[in-house]
Amino acid sequence: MTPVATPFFFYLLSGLAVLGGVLVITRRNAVHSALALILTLLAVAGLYLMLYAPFVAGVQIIVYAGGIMVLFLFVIMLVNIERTVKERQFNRIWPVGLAASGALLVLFVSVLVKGKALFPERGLPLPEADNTQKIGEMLYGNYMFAFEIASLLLLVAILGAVIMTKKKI
Amino acid sequence: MLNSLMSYLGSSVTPGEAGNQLWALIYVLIIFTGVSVAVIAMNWLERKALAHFQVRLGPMRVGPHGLLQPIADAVKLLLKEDIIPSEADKFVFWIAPLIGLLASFTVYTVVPFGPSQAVSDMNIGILFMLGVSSLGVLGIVMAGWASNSHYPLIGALRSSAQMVSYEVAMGLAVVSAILMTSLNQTGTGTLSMIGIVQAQQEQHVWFLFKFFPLGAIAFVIFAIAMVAETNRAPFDLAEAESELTAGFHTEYSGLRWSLFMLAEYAAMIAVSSIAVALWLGGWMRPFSHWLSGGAWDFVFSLFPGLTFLGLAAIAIRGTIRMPKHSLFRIQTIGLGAFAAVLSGIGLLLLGIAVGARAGDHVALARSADALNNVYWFVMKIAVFMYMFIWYRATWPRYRFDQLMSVGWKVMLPISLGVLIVTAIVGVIVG
Amino acid sequence: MAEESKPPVPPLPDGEKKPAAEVVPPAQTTSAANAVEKPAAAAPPAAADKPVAPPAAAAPPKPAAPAKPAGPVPMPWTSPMVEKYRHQYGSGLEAQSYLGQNYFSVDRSLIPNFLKLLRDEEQFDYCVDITAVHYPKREKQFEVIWILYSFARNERVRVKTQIVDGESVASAVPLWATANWLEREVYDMFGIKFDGHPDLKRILLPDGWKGFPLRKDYGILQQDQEWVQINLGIESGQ
Amino acid sequence: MTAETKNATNALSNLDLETPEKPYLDSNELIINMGPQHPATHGVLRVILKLDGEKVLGTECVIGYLHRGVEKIAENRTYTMFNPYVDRMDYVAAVSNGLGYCQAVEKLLNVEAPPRANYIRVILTELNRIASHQLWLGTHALDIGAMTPLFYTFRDREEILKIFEKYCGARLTTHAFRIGGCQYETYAGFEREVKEFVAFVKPKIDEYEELLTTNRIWLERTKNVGVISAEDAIALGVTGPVLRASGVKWDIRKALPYANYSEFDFEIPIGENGDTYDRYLVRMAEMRQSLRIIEQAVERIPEGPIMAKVPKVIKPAAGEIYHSIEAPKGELGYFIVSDGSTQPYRLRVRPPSFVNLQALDIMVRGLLVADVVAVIGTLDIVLGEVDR
Amino acid sequence: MLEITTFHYLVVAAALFVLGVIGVLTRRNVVVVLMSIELILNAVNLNLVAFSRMWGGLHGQVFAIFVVVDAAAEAAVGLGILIAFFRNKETINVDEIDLLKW
Repeated sequence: MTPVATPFFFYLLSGLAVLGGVLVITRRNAVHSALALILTLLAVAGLYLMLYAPFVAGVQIIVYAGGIMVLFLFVIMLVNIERTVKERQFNRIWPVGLAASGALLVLFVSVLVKGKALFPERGLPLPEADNTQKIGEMLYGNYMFAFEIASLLLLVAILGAVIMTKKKI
Repeated sequence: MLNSLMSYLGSSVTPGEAGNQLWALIYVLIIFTGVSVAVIAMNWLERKALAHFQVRLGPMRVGPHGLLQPIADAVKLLLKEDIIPSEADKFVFWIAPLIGLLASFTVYTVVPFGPSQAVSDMNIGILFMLGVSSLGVLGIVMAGWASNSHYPLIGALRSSAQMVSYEVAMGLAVVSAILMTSLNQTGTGTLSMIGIVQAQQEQHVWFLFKFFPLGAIAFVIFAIAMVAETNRAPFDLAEAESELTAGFHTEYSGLRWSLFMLAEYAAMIAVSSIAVALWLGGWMRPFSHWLSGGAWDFVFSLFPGLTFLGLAAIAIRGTIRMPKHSLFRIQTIGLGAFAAVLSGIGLLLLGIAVGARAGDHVALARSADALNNVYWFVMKIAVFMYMFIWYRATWPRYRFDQLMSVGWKVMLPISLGVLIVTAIVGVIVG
Repeated sequence: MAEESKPPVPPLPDGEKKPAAEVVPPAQTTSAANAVEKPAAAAPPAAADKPVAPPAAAAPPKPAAPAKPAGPVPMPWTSPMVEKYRHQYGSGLEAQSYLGQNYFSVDRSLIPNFLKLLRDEEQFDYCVDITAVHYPKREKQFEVIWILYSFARNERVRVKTQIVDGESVASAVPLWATANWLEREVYDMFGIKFDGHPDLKRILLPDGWKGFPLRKDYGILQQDQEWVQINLGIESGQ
Repeated sequence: MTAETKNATNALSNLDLETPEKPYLDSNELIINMGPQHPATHGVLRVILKLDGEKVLGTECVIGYLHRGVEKIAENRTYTMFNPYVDRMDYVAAVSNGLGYCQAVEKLLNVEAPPRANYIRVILTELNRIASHQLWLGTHALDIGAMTPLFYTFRDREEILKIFEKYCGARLTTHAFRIGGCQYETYAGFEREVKEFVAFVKPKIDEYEELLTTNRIWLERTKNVGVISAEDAIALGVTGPVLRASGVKWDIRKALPYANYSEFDFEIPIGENGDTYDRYLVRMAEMRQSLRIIEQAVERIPEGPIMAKVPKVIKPAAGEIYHSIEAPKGELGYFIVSDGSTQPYRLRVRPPSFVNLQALDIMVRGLLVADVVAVIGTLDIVLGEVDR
Repeated sequence: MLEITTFHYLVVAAALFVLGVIGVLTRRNVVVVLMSIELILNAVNLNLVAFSRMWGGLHGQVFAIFVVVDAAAEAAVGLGILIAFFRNKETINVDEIDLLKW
């Protein structure tokens, strides 16, 4: 499918993503933060679609928005203590953190400005139609080992989460 | 504008692929209206069917046989006071039903009502459908949390756990169907909804019957998981009225509540359409391979018109049997008019079918084709809708831990096994 | 009815008690012990000749002479069980039978022990009901009544004791779990306190209610005006 | 936390909850008010649930919302005037209540209802037992999520209510019996209609069973749920089908026969495990046994008077009596103290629902919220009788 | 309007990354910190996919999928720790997590 009105959608989606990001770190209520994060995730999924990466976009929606965020909301509800909303939201070293982030931002900006010329105007054509198939071939071909390790990582993560949350095994 | 409108007509791909925004918009509008009407009809049908299961009549007062009851309900719900609990999180409370609604309606962009009768055909269609329909849980979770009340919270917790667990089995069942799409000449599978149906067309078999009973098992798992996914009986724990009063929408009323209902029914139709596309051959008519040939095509193309004529016949029978009292005059006239409309539509459809057969008018033939495709797709969905009602009338409700253990200990292993066996059989056979 | 109160006689120490094995019910009771299993066969057709329906009594009660125009009167009740306890408790215990229904009138101080004995030795394992009656004219205003039933003996018996207003009775909750709510209801309605009850509070009436409605001095239209006004926001609940 | 839940916390503080270890997420223990307005509490019962997630740590029943002071009213009415009041206690088994009351007063008066009256009483009471069980089945199934049996049982219960209506003019609070017998002679065709009903309802009971007895979900929802052992049941004074489902073969109709139950041939169905499923089976079997009794009674119903010789003004001699019957829900007892006047000096009702409800707490501990609903349903309580 | 190039995506990704870092460094609520980490991971993913598009290969996308897997594992473990922690200390503030063992 040929993208239409690319700049418009790009600015819309990236605007939404950044707005969501800002909301995530500023909202008092964790549920609102989670909502904002969902907004960001969906916007980023849209950006993936614009980058001809439909499979990654689909994974983003299913795994992130449908899975991880539900987990987040679930936990927020479980540990929902109202006093956290009324408490101080930022830790005491927030100026330091902000300064460090600012420095990071400056670094990014300088790198991007300096290296702008490196980026070609137009990406190489990516075959979209068999995107998923190609990714599958790579996952089970080139990256098979990494794939297995990732599955092992997930298994370990599941076990760890279960052990930590269970009071008694 | 006219050009861009006309330019699509000859094409045999979806407007999304053709890059025709105008037609895509028209399709979106048609689908939105169609689904809304279907939800309303489903509302009436559910009340009526459930009533007849339960030896009672159901709505009888508003309109002949309660036909206008959904409209009366809608008006009532719209006019009803819209209460937001004072301790609720107003914003989340407000946005939750919209998220649910949005999620269940967005799915329809890739539902393949026909080879070109869809808004768009994404190459990740099924992934998109599963992903977006899984967003519906967010609406429920947020509704439950925002109400700031215990029953909705428990409902939301139940619902989130339930939907996440059943998504796994559902996904695996879907994967085994997708695996089957690759068993064709070219050896490449597809995630596109239209592609999946076309794969069934190519292989001359509904995936329900492919590698019998593997396809059937996967289908049954999906059919169970989709009931859980849409929070319907016997998995309606999130809104179990005898335990949690109404679960996550306990605090909702009026319009917002009706949005939840709309979202629920739309989601039911959406997941049913996934099942239809994946296992029941999508828009393919029954026996398209055994009973092939122009004559059989013609016979089956008469079905849409005949269905409407059948409905009209039922309505006419109802009109005739209406009490001959002056109080019933308006009702009789109304039902008669309804019957007339139905038979008009039926005759029109028959006319199109016959016309497409007789002449060689391209537009007529194409629209007859489109009608057939949409008709069979909708009919298959209707079967699922009826099953939903049937489940509700028949079964008690599962308990939460049982639901979970069924999901994780029964359905997940079976679907994994089916997936593996399908892959093995696929390798051996294909 | 046995109205006069008796001086409390402490029960004999445990050592002097007869061993339980000797407490054998009479023959027909042992056969009735099987009544739980096949009651229809064991139960005689009660309807025709005897006006008193239940074949409940272990010892056949004296026919409560219906011909007497003045009505039936309480009869002394004799049975091995009664003899045994009369021997043990002396004048603190009185066993009577009225219309074929047997009851013990027991002094208040004997109640905990006596109920325990009934449960443990006489197999009265089912506490049917606990209730009270208010006699404002008597010196001992309240009569607390335990209705007990034994599955093994297929026999029902009542235990009564009399207490003055303000006195408490030992709770039967340790003996029969069912006594919990029943005692709470007695407390709720009569204001009789039960010692050792785990959670003695009102059950049917709201917690802050004043007054005990089933006492005779509590009028039928009477209510806790204050409570009604505060909690219901109306002048009167009538 | 609202004030309401705080109160609930206080109310629960005295429950000795055995929590050997720190409960999961202890700061998030939920206190939930189930009721007084709740779809599954069968009236105005308020159950305060203390939950850990969905697991029930403890319950406390708050009752009395329907308290009408029946016992106080009794002290201010004559024996005859009080008769209709008992119908309002267990309003789904009004006939049973009336039977118990009338028999208790008859016992106090030392009179015996004539045989024909007894037969009529037995027929109506057993019909009432079926009606009560049908209502129980419908609502219980609805609690567990099966909607349809409710409508089936109500459809069939209607036939019983029609018989009641034809016999005494009332459907629910029937006031069918009088002290000393029955007021009304049976209407023409009574026997025929009762026989027709028996023939009608037998396949219907099969129909209910077909929907539920072997239904997988029903089995999972009811087996091993709300188990109460025979010892616990006896200690808690639980009676009726709940006791019998725990394996205690005890039915007052057999153990201490009243009316003329000793003349009929029927069985006492018992269960084995004392779980919700057994209680279900026991009640289903009881319906069939009731039909058996009705069949025999209709066949053998004698001619004769229907009222014993009872004085116009009922003035029992001073004394006290306890009489209990096997109501559909358990042992329904009347303890009447007479002081020789026309009014009961004290009338105590021993309500089966009240005592059975007490077992709720130990039956649901450790189960889930959904089971609380199932157990409340299986106890078959009627709040009119719990609160009186 | 300008043609959208990889550069644009990198700017968005950088912005998201910095936002995430700010969140991690300044917020007290552990849940929000975890969410900020998700933001960072998303920024990285966006870069990966953008470069994948730029070079016409799929390696970036495959890597992005691995990152998503990692994010899922991280969320599960992080939230597990959080629940275990909350159960013991009844707080979810990151600056009160100051003991290695309790």
